[in-house]
Amino acid sequence: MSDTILKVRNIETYYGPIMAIRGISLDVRDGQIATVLGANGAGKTTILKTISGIMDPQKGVVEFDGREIQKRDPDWVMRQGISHVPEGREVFPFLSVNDNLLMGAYTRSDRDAIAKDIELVHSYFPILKERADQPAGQLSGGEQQMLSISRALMARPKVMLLDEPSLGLSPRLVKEIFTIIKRLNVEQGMTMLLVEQNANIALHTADFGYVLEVGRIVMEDTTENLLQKEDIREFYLGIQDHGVRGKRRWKKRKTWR
Amino acid sequence: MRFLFKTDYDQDIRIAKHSGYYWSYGLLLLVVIAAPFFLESYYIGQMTQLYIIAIAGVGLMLLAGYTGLVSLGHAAFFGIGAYTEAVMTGNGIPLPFMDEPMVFSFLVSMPMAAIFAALAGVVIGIPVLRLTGIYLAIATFAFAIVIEEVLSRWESVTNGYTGLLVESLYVGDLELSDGPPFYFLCLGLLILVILMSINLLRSPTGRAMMAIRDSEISAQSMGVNLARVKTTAFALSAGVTGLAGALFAHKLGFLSPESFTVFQSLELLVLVVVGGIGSLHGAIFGAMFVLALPQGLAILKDYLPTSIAETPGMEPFIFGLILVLVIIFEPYGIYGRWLKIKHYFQMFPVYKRATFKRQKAYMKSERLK
Amino acid sequence: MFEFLQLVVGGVSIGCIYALVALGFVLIYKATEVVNFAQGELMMLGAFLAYTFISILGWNYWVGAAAAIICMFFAGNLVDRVFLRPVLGQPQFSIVMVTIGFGYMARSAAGMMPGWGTETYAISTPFSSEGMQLIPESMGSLVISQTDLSVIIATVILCAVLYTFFTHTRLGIAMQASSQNQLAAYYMGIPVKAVFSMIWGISAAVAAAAGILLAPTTLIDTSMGFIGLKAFPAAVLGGFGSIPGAVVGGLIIGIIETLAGFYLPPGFKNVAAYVVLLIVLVVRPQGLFGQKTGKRV
Amino acid sequence: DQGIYDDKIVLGSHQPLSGPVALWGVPVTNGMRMAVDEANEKGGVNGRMIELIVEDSAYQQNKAAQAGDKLLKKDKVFALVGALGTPTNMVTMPRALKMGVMNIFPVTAANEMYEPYHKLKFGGFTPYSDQMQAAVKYFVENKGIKKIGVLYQDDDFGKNVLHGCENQAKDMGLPEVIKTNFKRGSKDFSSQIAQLKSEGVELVCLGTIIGETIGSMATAKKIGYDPIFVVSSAGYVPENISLAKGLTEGLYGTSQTPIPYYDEATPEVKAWMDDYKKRFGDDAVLQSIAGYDAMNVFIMALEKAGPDLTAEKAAEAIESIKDYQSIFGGAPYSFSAEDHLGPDARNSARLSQVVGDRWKLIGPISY
Amino acid sequence: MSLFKAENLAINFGGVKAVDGVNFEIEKGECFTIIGPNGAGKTTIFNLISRIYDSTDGTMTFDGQDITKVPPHAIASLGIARTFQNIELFEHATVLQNLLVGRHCHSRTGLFSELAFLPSVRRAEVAHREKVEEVIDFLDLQHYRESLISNLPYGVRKVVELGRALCTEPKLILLDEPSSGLNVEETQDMSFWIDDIKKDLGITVLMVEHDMKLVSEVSDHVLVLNYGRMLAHGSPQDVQNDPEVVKAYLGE
Ligand SMILES: Nc1ncnc2c1ncn2[C@@H]1O[C@H](COP(=O)(O)OP(=O)(O)OP(=O)(O)O)[C@@H](O)[C@H]1O
Ligand SMILES: Nc1ncnc2c1ncn2[C@@H]1O[C@H](COP(=O)(O)OP(=O)(O)OP(=O)(O)O)[C@@H](O)[C@H]1O
Ligand SMILES: [Mg+2]
Ligand SMILES: [Mg+2]
Repeated sequence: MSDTILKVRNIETYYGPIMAIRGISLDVRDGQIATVLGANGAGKTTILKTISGIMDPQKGVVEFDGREIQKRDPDWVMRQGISHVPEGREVFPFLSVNDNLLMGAYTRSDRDAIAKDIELVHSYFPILKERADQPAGQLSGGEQQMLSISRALMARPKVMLLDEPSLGLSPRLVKEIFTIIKRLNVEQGMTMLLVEQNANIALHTADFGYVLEVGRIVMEDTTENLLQKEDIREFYLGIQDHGVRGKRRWKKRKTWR
Repeated sequence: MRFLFKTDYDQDIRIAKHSGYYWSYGLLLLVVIAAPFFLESYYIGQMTQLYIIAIAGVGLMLLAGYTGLVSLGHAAFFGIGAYTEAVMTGNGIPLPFMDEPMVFSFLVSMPMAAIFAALAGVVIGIPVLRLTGIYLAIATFAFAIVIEEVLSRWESVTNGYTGLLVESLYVGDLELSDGPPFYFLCLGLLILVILMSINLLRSPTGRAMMAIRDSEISAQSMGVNLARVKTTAFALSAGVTGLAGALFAHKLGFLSPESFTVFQSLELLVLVVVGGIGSLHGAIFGAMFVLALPQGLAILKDYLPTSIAETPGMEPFIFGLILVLVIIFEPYGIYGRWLKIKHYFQMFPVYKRATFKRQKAYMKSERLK
Repeated sequence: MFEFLQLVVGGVSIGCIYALVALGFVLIYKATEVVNFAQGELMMLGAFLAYTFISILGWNYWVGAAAAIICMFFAGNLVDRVFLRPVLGQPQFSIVMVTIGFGYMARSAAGMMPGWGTETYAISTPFSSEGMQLIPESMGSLVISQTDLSVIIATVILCAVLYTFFTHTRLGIAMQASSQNQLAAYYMGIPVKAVFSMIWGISAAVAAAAGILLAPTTLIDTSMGFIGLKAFPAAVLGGFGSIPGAVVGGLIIGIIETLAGFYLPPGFKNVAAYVVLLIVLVVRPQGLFGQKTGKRV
Repeated sequence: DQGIYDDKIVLGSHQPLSGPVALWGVPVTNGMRMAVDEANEKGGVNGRMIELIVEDSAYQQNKAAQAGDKLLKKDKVFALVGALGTPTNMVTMPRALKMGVMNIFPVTAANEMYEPYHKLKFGGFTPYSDQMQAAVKYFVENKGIKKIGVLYQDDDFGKNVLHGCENQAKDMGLPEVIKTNFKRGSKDFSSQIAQLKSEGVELVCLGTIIGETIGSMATAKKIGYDPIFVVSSAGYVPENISLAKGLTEGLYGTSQTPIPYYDEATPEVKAWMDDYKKRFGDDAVLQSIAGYDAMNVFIMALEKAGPDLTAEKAAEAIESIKDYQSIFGGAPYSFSAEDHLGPDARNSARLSQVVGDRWKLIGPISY
Repeated sequence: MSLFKAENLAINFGGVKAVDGVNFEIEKGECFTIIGPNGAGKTTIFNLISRIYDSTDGTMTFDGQDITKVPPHAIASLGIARTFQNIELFEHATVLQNLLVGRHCHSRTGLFSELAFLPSVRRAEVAHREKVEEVIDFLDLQHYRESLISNLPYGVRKVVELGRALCTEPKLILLDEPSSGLNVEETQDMSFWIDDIKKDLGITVLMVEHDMKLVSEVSDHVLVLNYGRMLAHGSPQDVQNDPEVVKAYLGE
């Protein structure tokens, strides 16, 4: 098995007095896609933010390539090779779409390669080419999401942290995005940590999965195994056993709590 | 630790959330009522000044803190209130059916001061409805400059730069505009203004103001008439500030346009932010800051060697330094810190260290609102 | 006719002064979205430094001016490090308060500094303030002084350089990006803290240049920074955040002021510029060159 | 009365120690301190030491009101001496008088400092308006001037200058003066100067201080306009020469006391200037003299008033001063029960002119 | 008669024709869904209906009234409420306060009575509270009543926004991607709520959504947009089988 490139050990992160994650450890192996599943407010975003230095953990260690990176400035972390597609389309609203993409490649200096990558991104999302000179703030929600993903690609990172990349995208684009993700992973060996509400597609794309509940990891396994588990099938994939009533109004308790 | 059990809706609507409020604010009230019987006249004067500034602070807080509209021109409303008061109780106003200009009782002139200032608020409020942020701040600033010019040019009424003497107020033989009587007048008005603000803030208009501050578009979609609420906010804010101006006129005793410049506007803004933007407590804390700090420094100077104490510019230097330190220490103002300390004691056995620890923060363009 | 033109020339000269100061405001705003209320004080410090080098230490004018500008670059850096970095990312309002507080401190500190103090000073400059004829003497009289000309030329050059910097260099665009969304800028690997220190440095250097150029006209004292009160509306009139806007705004205010002073009754000179500003803002809320910033939902 | 103790007399003053006018506040304060120290070194006044408390007014009314309240009510001073500024005195003087505290020789040449009459207030400086009346008379009579213009700061100080010119013009039956003004802190005078030029003004009376004096003369020179300029005592300062690099050559200035030039000074003044420099590390300037003189005269009166001091008695003691001449060569001080202004308003101004790097005395003027 | 009708609706931004001659009608009591690729103009239609944008062409009729030119703040009192794609809550206020703002279009108290907090104001406030509590119960928000919005996770915010819209007691509710960012379980809840809104509260629903499962479960009619133009129109099953729709939107 390949080496662990990103190692999270026992981190605790607070929002003021609120403890959002409570001692979490996880590993992302080089060349693999790991995914974190969890309900709303479980703390998935917080994990990613802690890794990329947006938030400081109170305790614990984040190790990247054998080096501790917690509590550093996010730009420094990024320059080590971790690129983060944040939740909620953080574009630069008054810069043109093109300038947004260029900012994605801020840490790179090879002009030709950057130009090539822009073309590549345009081929993935032709609409970004059409809108190249429009301020990004005027794009539609889905277009901003495409921009946000493309921008992270422009950095050519070693590890990509993806926070709900499919948010607000059309079914066709969701499929395309995950094809691209998989392709980048396979062809360029890019490592990814993926957080996604669409558990079905996430589990089918990823190699290894963690299940998060109110700030704690309650289950971890390869995605093949996870896909077999009944709780996962029921609560994350929405596949119900036949025989039970088709639509239920009550919330069934999860077995692992 | 205190647990609150809610049994009816009224509980949320009431001013005092629980019995602790009655105790703490009752005690505070008792102290401020008793104060003039114990204090030296100098300190009575200072407290009076504090109340006046706090009223103006509440006025600006309604606009900047709750509606999110920043004004760099509140000194103008302050000035309009002050001059209205001085003219109406002093030289009086010539009325068509009277031979002599009519001199008014303060019972008339003070409300009029507030009303004139409120009207001025509407006059500036309406044209600048579409402005936000720095543009609004500068528009109000420009307006204030125009008002300052009017105050200095309209010599027949304001006496221009020569200045206008403010008459003292009497009720019978009792001088109302000085000493303890004035103290109680200002205190009473401050309490009145605070109560009205609290009322407003727990009613639909107040909520609409806060809605506008956070998101104009969705406020609008919920049926908030932006133009109307903003104009109301301007008028109220200006009116309250004008009332403070009327009191200030008596406190100062002599008005000239130089008392109402952009620096006074800036000082009010400092008050609001340092106190803690978006809370009425903040207005009071802020008033203490802008008033008590220079006073404290002045008193401190008595104990320093003359050569240091009288170094030119020492006072503003320390003022600036403390302003900077306060904000660096607590960007959410004194009230923000107060809340944390209160929280600490309320949660006492189970508080968490992290409460006081500041997470990294990231600014986002406020041009989009 | 020439009287009118002469007034316009006068208006342009003073307008460029406002523009030069306004540029400093715009720079910091463009890169950090903070309105720097201490911009005038940076200018004052720059002028005092130049005074120290040129008049007290007796250096050559150009050397002294360059040294002052460089020193102010580092001073601007330092101001950011010491006062602004601790509040980085906090609400804009708080940051503005820090600049106000710093303004108080800078003004008083300059007043307490031995050799500076509360008096007024001048620097001897190579530019003469005698009038030069702009047109053949036989046609009439239209003059401008070298001092004014130096301000105008510097304004034009600085405006062009800074405009190019912001729109065409990567660092310039990164600066704009940092102001629009700090979080995203960090995600892109833009060293936001260093960028902010850099822009404070640049802005302080521009302020110093302005202070040095203005010294013959405004003289140097601790309160010379109050000219910011005029430069501020100028920047807003042009559209806060727009570099050409700052210059155009400054010119408009300068010219209107001068014409109003001549043709209108006394008092209008003081308010004419502000009245025009109000009218412009009512018609164009984003100023003349400002981006329209409606929020998309 | 308050402020009098067995061993000391407490006096107060407020000065602009910060802000744009600090340049005046500092030397005035020093001057006053020097007078106090000298008195105390000699054993005080009738056995009492003098304590002087100075507050910063920043030249703002609000601050001055605060400072005044502190001095009057907290420090309980016996008198306010040499407080600087018209607007600031306008808020503190009524407070002092109301409490029976004297307001002595405020450092401002506004008429309100001694008019209307009050037992406890005394002025020490020739009003600007009287200075200008004398100056206008001089130029009309000696230079044949007909057309007079006034460029004044848009505040009380500037108005005083304007009124002086207007009154004198009216008294002498001249055409109405051309007036144009500017806001304090202005840097640009092109429209005002253009206006004066286009009206053909021959004598420009300046209600300006430093920057504006230089700025307006520079503007005039630039467009080739060359009238006579005269400035009141507010602009009769060495800076108007040292900062102007020749632009103010030929400017006239009125004053009450001459600027102390060390090499021209009498031995007595020289010694005084040396002493000042030793105490404060700075060269003495005209403002230092103003502060020193004001305090000195008051101390003299306190001595005269005798050991059981009251405000009444101190006032009477001042009123008894006649023809007091200070070492600095200004106009003499005389008071009486009706006249609370030290110098004689009509006959106390002197005219000087900028020649090279000096203000050169032309002679006393009067109207 | 239909509750809402758009005829030949169009808007362009500079050169971009975001919406281009769109016609549709919504019947009372139905759930009408608009789907389409990203940037097709769905949200723009919502913005046109809530009058944030002025249409360049076309008319909109609601409840028999032409609303093409009514001011934006009047829309709520006519009976149209909406949620936003990117969530536009009042961040610095509590959930309760947010919901109470939803009652704004029903408040009739005057400024001066509010300043004095007259008994009439108190009564009105209590009445608003009662209504808000109903919504809180309906959406299971009890737990979050006093939380600040800025401390809430994304999913809860979505629900609060829905609640705020319900507080206006609308006739027509516009939901912009109600399920985005929700997990399967929560999407399931959302689908029940939409059903209840439609059936129990009798509110007509106009929705934009990308989750085809949800769309099929709750919608009666579906309109497909592409590049601002109408691509297809029909029942959820019909449009999902339309080859054009598959090509442009669903993907193979
Ligand atoms: N700014 C904040 N202040 C206070 N608490 C917060 C803040 N942001 C998040 N939280 C809390 O932290 C917890 C974890 O939040 P987080 O955003 O990491 O969840 P998530 O799993 O990403 O949820 P979602 O699926 O909705 O994105 C939540 O319970 C939330 O209430
Ligand atoms: N204010 C505006 N200025 C310029 N272009 C705009 C504006 N609003 C929308 N657009 C453009 O109109 C198109 C339609 O946008 P809209 O937001 O309606 O898309 P959408 O169908 O909601 O897409 P999504 O599913 O991604 O949210 C987009 O391409 C967008 O760039
Ligand atoms: Mg999340
Ligand atoms: Mg959309």
